[in-house]
Parts: sequence; structure tokens; C-alpha cells
Amino acid sequence: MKFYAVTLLGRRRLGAYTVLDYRWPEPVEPGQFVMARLNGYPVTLDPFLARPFSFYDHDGEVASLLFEVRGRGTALLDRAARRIEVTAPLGQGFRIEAGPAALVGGGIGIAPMKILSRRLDTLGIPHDVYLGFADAAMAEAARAFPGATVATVDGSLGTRGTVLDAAPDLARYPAVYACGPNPMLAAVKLAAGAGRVRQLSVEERMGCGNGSCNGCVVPVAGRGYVRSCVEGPVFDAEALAW
Amino acid sequence: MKFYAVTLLGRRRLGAYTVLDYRWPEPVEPGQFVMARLNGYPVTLDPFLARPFSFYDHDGEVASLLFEVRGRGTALLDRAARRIEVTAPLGQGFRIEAGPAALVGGGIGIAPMKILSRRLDTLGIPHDVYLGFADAAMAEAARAFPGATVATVDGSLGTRGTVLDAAPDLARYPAVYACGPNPMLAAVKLAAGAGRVRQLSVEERMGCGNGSCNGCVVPVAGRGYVRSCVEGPVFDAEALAW
Amino acid sequence: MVVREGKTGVELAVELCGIPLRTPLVPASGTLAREALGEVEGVYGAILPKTTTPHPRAGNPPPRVAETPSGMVNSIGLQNAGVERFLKDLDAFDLGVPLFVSVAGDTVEEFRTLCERVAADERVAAIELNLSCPNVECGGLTFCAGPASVEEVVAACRAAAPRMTLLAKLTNEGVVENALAAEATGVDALTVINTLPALTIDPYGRKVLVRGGLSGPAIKPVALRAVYDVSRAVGVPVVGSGGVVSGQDVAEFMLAGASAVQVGTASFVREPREILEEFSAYLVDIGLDAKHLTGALHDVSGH
Amino acid sequence: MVVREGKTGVELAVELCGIPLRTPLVPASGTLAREALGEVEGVYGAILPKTTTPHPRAGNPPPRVAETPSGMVNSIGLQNAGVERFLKDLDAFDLGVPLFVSVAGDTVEEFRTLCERVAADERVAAIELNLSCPNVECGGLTFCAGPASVEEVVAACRAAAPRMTLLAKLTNEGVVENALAAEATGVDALTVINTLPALTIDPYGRKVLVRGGLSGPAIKPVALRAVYDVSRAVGVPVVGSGGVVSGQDVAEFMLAGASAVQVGTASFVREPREILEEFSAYLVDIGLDAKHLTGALHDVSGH
Ligand SMILES: Cc1cc2nc3c(=O)[nH]c(=O)nc-3n(C[C@H](O)[C@H](O)[C@H](O)COP(=O)(O)OP(=O)(O)OC[C@H]3O[C@@H](n4cnc5c(N)ncnc54)[C@H](O)[C@@H]3O)c2cc1C
Ligand SMILES: Cc1cc2nc3c(=O)[nH]c(=O)nc-3n(C[C@H](O)[C@H](O)[C@H](O)COP(=O)(O)OP(=O)(O)OC[C@H]3O[C@@H](n4cnc5c(N)ncnc54)[C@H](O)[C@@H]3O)c2cc1C
Ligand SMILES: Cc1cc2nc3c(=O)[nH]c(=O)nc-3n(C[C@H](O)[C@H](O)[C@H](O)COP(=O)(O)O)c2cc1C
Ligand SMILES: Cc1cc2nc3c(=O)[nH]c(=O)nc-3n(C[C@H](O)[C@H](O)[C@H](O)COP(=O)(O)O)c2cc1C
Ligand code: FES
Ligand code: FES
Repeated sequence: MKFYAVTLLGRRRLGAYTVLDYRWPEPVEPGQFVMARLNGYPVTLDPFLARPFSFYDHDGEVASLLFEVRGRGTALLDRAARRIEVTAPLGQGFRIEAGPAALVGGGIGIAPMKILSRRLDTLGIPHDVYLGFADAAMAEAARAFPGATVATVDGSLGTRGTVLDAAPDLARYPAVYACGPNPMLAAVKLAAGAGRVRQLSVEERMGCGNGSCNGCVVPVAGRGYVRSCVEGPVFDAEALAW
Repeated sequence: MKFYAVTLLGRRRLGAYTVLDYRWPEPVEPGQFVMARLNGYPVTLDPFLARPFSFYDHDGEVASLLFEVRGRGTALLDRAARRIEVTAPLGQGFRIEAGPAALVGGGIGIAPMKILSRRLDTLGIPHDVYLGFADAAMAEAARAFPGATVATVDGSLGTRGTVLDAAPDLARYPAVYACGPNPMLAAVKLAAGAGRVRQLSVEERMGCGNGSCNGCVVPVAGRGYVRSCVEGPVFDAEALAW
Repeated sequence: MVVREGKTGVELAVELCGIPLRTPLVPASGTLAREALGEVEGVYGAILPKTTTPHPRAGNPPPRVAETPSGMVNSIGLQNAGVERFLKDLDAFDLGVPLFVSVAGDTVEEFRTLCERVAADERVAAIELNLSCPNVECGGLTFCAGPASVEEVVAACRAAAPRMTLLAKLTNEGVVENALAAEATGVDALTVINTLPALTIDPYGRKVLVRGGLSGPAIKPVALRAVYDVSRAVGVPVVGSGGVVSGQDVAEFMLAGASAVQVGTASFVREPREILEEFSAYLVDIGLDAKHLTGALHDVSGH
Repeated sequence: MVVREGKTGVELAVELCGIPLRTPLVPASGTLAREALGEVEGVYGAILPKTTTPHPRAGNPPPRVAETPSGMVNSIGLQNAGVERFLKDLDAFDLGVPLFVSVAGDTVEEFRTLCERVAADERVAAIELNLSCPNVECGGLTFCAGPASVEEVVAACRAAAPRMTLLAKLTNEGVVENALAAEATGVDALTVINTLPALTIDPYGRKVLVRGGLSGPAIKPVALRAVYDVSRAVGVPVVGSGGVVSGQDVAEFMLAGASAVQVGTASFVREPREILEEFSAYLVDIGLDAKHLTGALHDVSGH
């Protein structure tokens, strides 16, 4: 896998998240992701693998990643001062459909909703954004999504509960785009109802990001396990066998 | 093994070598060494082990290490900006004897000759310093040893040949202290002749530095393999079975 | 892909069982997808896709991968579309270099029919018998736990594909005995080693994360020992596999006795092309052609 | 060394074959010298010095150690002063916690007499039979290559030291079969695993650097798998060893089924005390006493 050393143009906090900006003048589709790391071999073998991150934003010149520090990989990225290493954009993003659309993000699943919202704006497609967080501290990130409806699990901001509680009427949108943990995606699939466009961006553990390891599979109806890094991370809800 | 994070007070080039200074107000004996690294676990597992370095200098407050970049461990130390990690001083240093003394250092073996020379100065023991290098670029380091006699293997500075060629008369010194690669030490042992004080500081690959792994042994007459990190690195030439 | 610059030029080409390889690098089975072929053009001496089986295999449920110190544990479970579909899609792997095909069966009979089927395909230059996948308890353990089963499988495959170049890929456990058994029964070369049986645990979730095979730099010293010991025990060539991440690693495997070297997990974290470049630079430094590096240690007697 | 702070207090103490250990940590044999005892006071539940043999052993010539990715390879060759001298110096290892003694013989008879001799010393709480050193071809390979030899050694030691707590330390190769054999012949506990056979090569020097055993974090996933499998196959307690470098690693070994956990190579790169502190913090986080952690996975069935 080819990694590019990119210079950071910006590095800021957004609530409990970190946002990194770097120059990427090539096209990026909403829903695509990169494998990213602070440094890899030969600088270091620790950590060994890169980590997948959805694009949070891209204005044609500058790409942004948004992430939460969880373990070692994200902790190191969080400390990046000048450069990080990223792959080219990977995977299949959201297929843009007619609106109005609902954009549903839970936790780090909020990341691709920003770039998707920008794209829908450009195309003049009306849409509402629903975001779910653990608590008010995390939910601070919602300020990057003006007009978004917010839920927090502990009720410290917005609706108490999951993002589903803040978006009671998903079934009225012809198109629903969602990203978040699997249980949330399953709930969105159910709530949005059949017969509508429902595209879900899944988060599976990844080894390579380019289809080589078969590590990142999700069960797809009638096709068995399918690699989410090349055929996803965005799947039609119908396709996912969960 | 306990490591201390120490702040660098200085970081300079001395010819092809790097010198790092850090505050160490505890006693240090000439010939003692530390295990050092840029960072260890939990910051990184790569590299995994720390590396041994003789004290190059110590004025009672500030300790200095001098090293050549060879592989990954020294390359990282060379890039250290603010802090490194070191153990407390380890091993048995030189036993100071009456002079006049010859101090013989080859390659990175020049390191402990500085701190030893300082100690002999303090004690008023007259001594001559002989240093051997690969070439003139390395030999630039000799400027830290005013009055030292220099040899270079390629003849680009001082006597052409090894440090032994620059110190033809070792047998006339009651005390000889040497540090360098094993073949050089063996030559010093021979050249200085029996019946004199000849103390040699050896360089064996080390795992731990505190006697635990039995990795750093040298053959000692009548005693088999002896750990150079606790019983050395300085040995009486007679003791070494080579 | 010959590096020739005046006096310091060196040849990358080697030969494996009479098959000329432009470079001694081969992708390790299961670590190079069709989608990633673009970035390896000109790098490999042969191409070796993921192991195929007689019938489609769903593979194991996720999670399938976990990072470990200097390595990763995987539990893919030989997911593949089955040999018929595999052969239908094989042209995608044609990069103009020899094509090796990795096969695994659950029974001796399955190995036999696989070899018969694959050997009949003229695009295939060699078959690697995967006698070692730690994630398929029956194909891996029942058949490959000892010399007796290795002999049985290899003999059947040899008979089924008498003119095909056969490699047996061995697990680390009992590798020398199994290598001798495979050689005695007629393999042309040995691939040493597959991943090491391993397991990861999530201490906060208090659950097993992945039970599978360990790969990556962590296992390099184990793989080097296996290659060293096997290449001294057998007469057939050895292909090294396990933990290669740099050109120097390739050199170490060849010095240990390998005639060719597989790049697996490393390709997830860097471009295999860089490994080849580093290896070329190493050859230039020491002034040897790749084909003269196999076993070229200065002092073997000491060990 | 009990961490008790109000409601979140947890107990570090465990029991191994009826021997109370103040903490589940034990130094791995061969990795804690007398000179380093100062920094481990209060850390370990028992002390376990380097393996002793009937007669003094010179050990292997240097180089004996080489770094590898997330680990090291060592070839010490069981250097030690012999059992008589060992017992004379044993008081130095008295830190007020139980003393375990590791022994290795070249023959069954040597193992037998060693056990007899050591068991007669009342300072010794348990004997660990080193059935696995990869650097001593005859003690390691002749005796410990399979269940038959394990049975022979263990039976002889059991007879020689009928009332002594006996641990058998096993190598990874064939670990489950050997564990079953050792249990059947009467060991009280099993230490799993020793270093993995490995080798390092200096590519520019073109020579073998160290042929020996791989230890450190690199082998942790292999050791965890062995502990997991063995603890499910046998009834006796298992002591985990291999790659522990943090308190979470200790937890992983206990969750995998270990009753106590050895700290080896990690003690070269950090203070074992920090590992104990991290482990205590982990116990506080999950609200369990150490003695309840052994095998306490939430979902074993899935694997
Ligand atoms: C397609 C895709 C897009 C993603 N986009 C983003 C994003 O935009 N922003 C963001 O913050 N995170 C995103 N993630 C998740 C992100 O990859 C993980 O948080 C990251 O890998 C954790 O690495 P670490 O080294 O910090 O943690 P580790 O030490 O590897 O693990 C720490 C914790 O993170 C969990 N974790 C590890 N890997 C994953 C994974 N692949 N998915 C989910 N959880 C994981 C582990 O279970 C563990 O609890 C995405 C994941 C995928 C697959
Ligand atoms: C007691 C003692 C004192 C030392 N004092 C100094 C000093 O003051 N200044 C200094 O520059 N170096 C000193 N050394 C040598 C220094 O430890 C090595 O150069 C260093 O470990 C190399 O680490 P690396 O990661 O850069 O290289 P590695 O990647 O580990 O190895 C690179 C090269 O260095 C050689 N090497 C590795 N370890 C050693 C070792 N222990 N001894 C000799 N060569 C080795 C290897 O053979 C290899 O060719 C001393 C060694 C010892 C044992
Ligand atoms: C994700 C993954 C999938 C693998 N699949 C196969 C396979 O299908 N068949 C096989 O023989 N080996 C398989 N292997 C083992 C590799 O071919 C290789 O032998 C092993 O990973 C060690 O080499 P490495 O450290 O260079 O990866 C797989 C390894 C990985 C990491
Ligand atoms: C330098 C060194 C010496 C060792 N000596 C012995 C020994 O004498 N007896 C023994 O049973 N194991 C010995 N071992 C193996 C350790 O006890 C331990 O089982 C192994 O290193 C794996 O654990 P670790 O990764 O925590 O080090 C030694 C290991 C090392 C690194
Ligand atoms: S992450 Fe490797 S196949 Fe998707
Ligand atoms: S370096 Fe470990 S005993 Fe000397």
C-alpha cells in the first residue's frame, strides 16, 4: 500500500475530537476513507498498521479528518505537529440520490456527514442532519454542523438518548445516509423502513484498506462476507445481512 | 530496570560524533556507563532495548555522552530534541592508580578517556592521551582532548595506522587505560606488557545492563564467562582470557 | 527489472525449480488482492494469489484482524470463491510473470483433485500446497500435524500433477520433519513458514478478539530459523516467508538459505516496490547478484 | 501489596497450588539477577532465579543477544554455577516471598537428582522443571521434544520430590500434548511458554548473529494462545510467560487462563513495579480481585 507524507495545514480541536487538514487536490467522494498514521516503517514499527478514517471534509484542495483518540494510533495522530502519512482516498462513498435527505451520524460516525452535507449543498439537495453523542462534551462538535439536531446518551445536550431518538421520523425521507456503530446502523435501517434509499457506512477493523487481507468483511445478503474497504464502507441497507 | 527521563542541557556535534549533556548531580566514576534511549515503552516498542554508552564527561552536575550513529538506537538519540531516558550509572569503572598514565581510545572508545582524563587532572596524576580514528573527519573529535596524540587508519590526520602506531611506547607507563574494539584492546594488552596496570573497557552487546540477562559476557581466565555490565566494563588485562 | 549501473550493476533475477523469476520477491498467498495489483507491477518475480479450495468458502466471522506488537493476527478462514471461479478470474493476475497458485483441501482427495484441476490450466507455472493454514482446523490440523499426513498429501498431489512444479507451504511446528517428508514424497520446493498460531484478547471487553495466525516482523526471527534449518536439511529450494518488511530482510532470508522470498503483511504498510529497491541497493553494496546470495554466509561452521 | 481504597479496593493476592502469592507476578527464570533485586521489592508474589543444573555450565560464546522487532533473541546456554553453589547463594534471593527454583538436566537421572537435592532444601517452595530451553540441544531437544520424554522426566521428578510443588515449563511446540502428559504424570502446575526457537542474521557481516530463543512482546500472541489452549485442556493451574510488558498484558494472560504471570524481558526495559501498578489500576477499573481474573472471559463459547 502506498502512503503519502502530507504536511498538516491545520490541526484543531472540535469538542472532544481532533481535526487535521492537509492538502489533497485530487477528488474525494463523501463516504470514502483513508488509511492514516503518524509514521510507519522505516520510522517505526509501533504501531504497525495504519488506521482507517472517513473524510470529514474536502473543499477540492484541502482534505480534513476528524477523529476521537481511542488507542495508540489515534493518540499519535493527535500529537502530529507537521506531517502525517495517508493513502489515496479508498472505498466506495455515498451514492448521491434525490432528496430531501436525512444524514444520521453517531459518535465518530459524524465524520462523513460534513463532507456529505457539503456535497448535497453544492447539488442543491435539501437535507437534515441528526447527530448522536455520548455527552455534551462530545456534542460540542455539533457546532461544525449548523442546524443539526443533536442527541446525547446522558441527556446533557439536546434529546436524551441515541440519535434515533432525535430523528423520530426517518421514514419520511426519500434518502437516508448514516454512519456509526453497527447497532446504530441496524436501528437506522429499521427506522427508515424499506423501499427508500438507505446507505450505511460501516466501521469494521481493517488490516490493509486495499482489499488484500479480507479482514474488514461485513455479511452481505446472498454474497457472504464482503470486504468493506473496497466494496464499502458505504452499503445499501438492503445488502447488509444484519 | 529503572529509566529516568532527563532533560537535555546541550546537544552538539564533535566531528562525526554527537554529544548530549544532561543534569546528573549524583556521582559518576570514569569508565561507568548508562543504558540510554530516546523513548521506551509505553511510548514505543521500536527499538525495544536501550543501548549502552560510556560516560564521556561529568563535572559533578552535568553528565555527557558521546556517540556515533550506527543503527536505529543511536540515530534516534541523535535526533533527540528535549529529553532522553537513561539509567543510573552502571558497572565498574577504572580503578585509579599512580601515574604517569597512558589513556588509549579507539573509535567510540575515546568516550571514557575524557572523563578519565578529567579525574586524573583532579588527582594531579600526569597522563598522555592517545586516540585512534578511521579518518580525519572522525578525528575532529580530538579537539576535545587538547594535547592528545592522534592516529587515523587512512593517514588523513596524525600517524597513519591504529592508535597503537601512535603510542609506540606503552610499556613505559606504569598505568595504561584503554577502551575500544576487542582487537585493539588485545593489542594494547600485548603492547603494554605484563607487570603493569592495564585496565581495558570492553564493548559487548548488552540486553539489560544490570546483570540480569547474562548477555554481555567476556571470557575471564579461570572464571569462565563474566558479565561485563556488572563486573566490567573495565577489566584488568590479566583477567581477560583473550 | 535489472539494476545495471556500470561496475556496480547487479542482477535481480533468480531461478526457482527451473522457473526464471525476474526478482526473488513473490507475494505471500492471501496478502495481495486483484485491486492492489497496480502498485506491484515490475516488483514480483511471480504472482501468487490467495489460496483456493475446491468449493467456495465463506470464511470466519469478523473481527478477523488485530494488531499486535510488530505484527498482526488474522483469522480469515480461507475465504474464497472456489477453484472454478478462481480459475475463471485468474487472468486478472497476469502481470507477465509466472503465476503460482495456492491450494488447500480438507482431505487428501480434495488436494488431489485440486492439483489435477489446476495443473490442467496452462497459465499456471507452479502450485503451492497450503499445508499450514492455522485458521482451518481440519485442513490445517488434521492433515498437516505431522510428517505422515504431509507425505500423504504430497504423494497424492505429485501423482495428480506429475509435471507441475509443486511447492509445499509448511507451518513452523515440526518444520524440519515435515520438510523432509515433503521432499521424500516429491515436492520441488518448500515455502517456509506460514503464520504462527496465536490469539489476542481484549482485556476491557474481556473477550477473545481474534484467534488466528501471527504474521509480520514479530515472526521474522522464527521464520529465519526455520528457513536456515530446513535449507540445511533438504536438497530442494526453499522460499522464505514471515516478517519481511525491508530489503535487508529479503537479504537475511536468502543468506539463511532461501532461493526466493515472499512479502506478505508488509505490503499492507508500505509499497513492495520500496522493498525491492532496498534489496537492489543492498546487492549493489555487497556486489553480489541475487542468485548468488542464497546461503552465502561467510561462516556457517560457527553455528 | 494490597490496593484498597474504599469501594474500589481490589486484592492482588492469588494462590498457586496452595502457595499464597502476594501478587500474581513472578520473575521469569533467567531474567532477574541478584544485582537487580533491589528494584523489585514488593512487586513479585514469588522469586524465581535462573535455571540451575547439576554441574556448573559455561554457557555459549558471545554474541548472546540480538534485538529483533518488539523482542530479542538470546543464546545464553544456561550459564550457571551449578546446583551446589546455587543453593549456597540462595539466601540472596530471599525477599520474604516464596522461592521457586528452576532446574534443568541433560538426562532423566539428572532431573531426578536435582529435584531430590533441591526439594531437601526447606527454603524452596516450588521447583520449575525447565523442559524447554531452546539453547541446550540435549536438555531441551532430547528430553522435551514430545509427550513421552516429558512424562519420563516428570515421573522421575515426582518420585524424587513427592511433597514438593512441581511446575513444568513447556516450550510452545506441542504444548497441549506435553501439558497433558505432564499433568498425567503428576505436575502441580504448568509454565507456558519458554522462548521460541529463532535466529538472527547480520546481512552486511553475512553471518549468523544469534541462534537462540525469541522473547518479548513479539511472542505475546503466541504465548496467549498456548495459555488459552493449555488451561482449557488441563486441570492444573497455568503460569503464563511470554511477552508481558504492561499491566494489561498481565490481565490478558489471566483472562486467557493463567493463575500467575511471569515477567521476563520486559524487566530489561522498564521497572516491573510499573507493570504491577498498571495491573492494579486495571483491576480497580473492572472491579475484580486478581484471584477472580483467571479465565474470566465474558464469552468463551464464541471461540
Ligand atoms: C471505514 C472506517 C472509517 C472510520 N472513520 C473514522 C473517523 O472518521 N473518525 C474516527 O475517529 N474513527 C474512525 N474510524 C474508527 C477508527 O479507525 C478507530 O477509532 C481507530 O482505528 C482506533 O485506532 P487506535 O490505534 O487509536 O485504537 P486501537 O488501540 O486500535 O483500539 C482502541 C479501541 O478502538 C477500537 N477500534 C479499533 N479499530 C477499530 C475500527 N476499525 N473501528 C472501530 N473501532 C475500532 C477498538 O475496539 C478499541 O476499543 C473508522 C473506521 C473505519 C473502518
Ligand atoms: C559498555 C559499552 C559502552 C559503550 N560506549 C559507547 C560510547 O560511549 N559511544 C558510542 O558511540 N558507542 C558506545 N558503545 C557502543 C554502542 O552501544 C553501540 O554503538 C550501540 O548500541 C549501537 O546501537 P544502534 O541501535 O545505533 O545500532 P544497532 O542497529 O543495534 O547496530 C548497529 C551496529 O552497531 C553494532 N553494535 C550493536 N551493539 C553494539 C555494542 N553493544 N557494542 C558494539 N557494537 C555494537 C552492531 O554490530 C551493528 O553493526 C558502547 C557499548 C558498550 C557495551
Ligand atoms: C491476512 C492474511 C491472509 C493470509 N491468507 C493466506 C492464505 O490464504 N494462504 C496461505 O498460504 N497463507 C496465507 N497467509 C499467510 C501469508 O501467506 C504468509 O505466509 C504469512 O503472513 C507470513 O508472512 P508475512 O509476515 O510476510 O505476512 C495470510 C496472511 C495474512 C496476514
Ligand atoms: C536472557 C534470557 C535468559 C533466559 N534464561 C532462562 C532460563 O535460564 N531458564 C528458563 O526456564 N527460561 C529462561 N528464559 C526464558 C524466560 O524465562 C521466559 O520464559 C521467556 O523469555 C519469555 O518471556 P518474556 O517474553 O517475558 O521474556 C530466558 C529468557 C531470556 C530473555
Ligand atoms: S482491510 Fe484488508 S481487505 Fe479490507
Ligand atoms: S547486559 Fe544483561 S547481564 Fe549484562
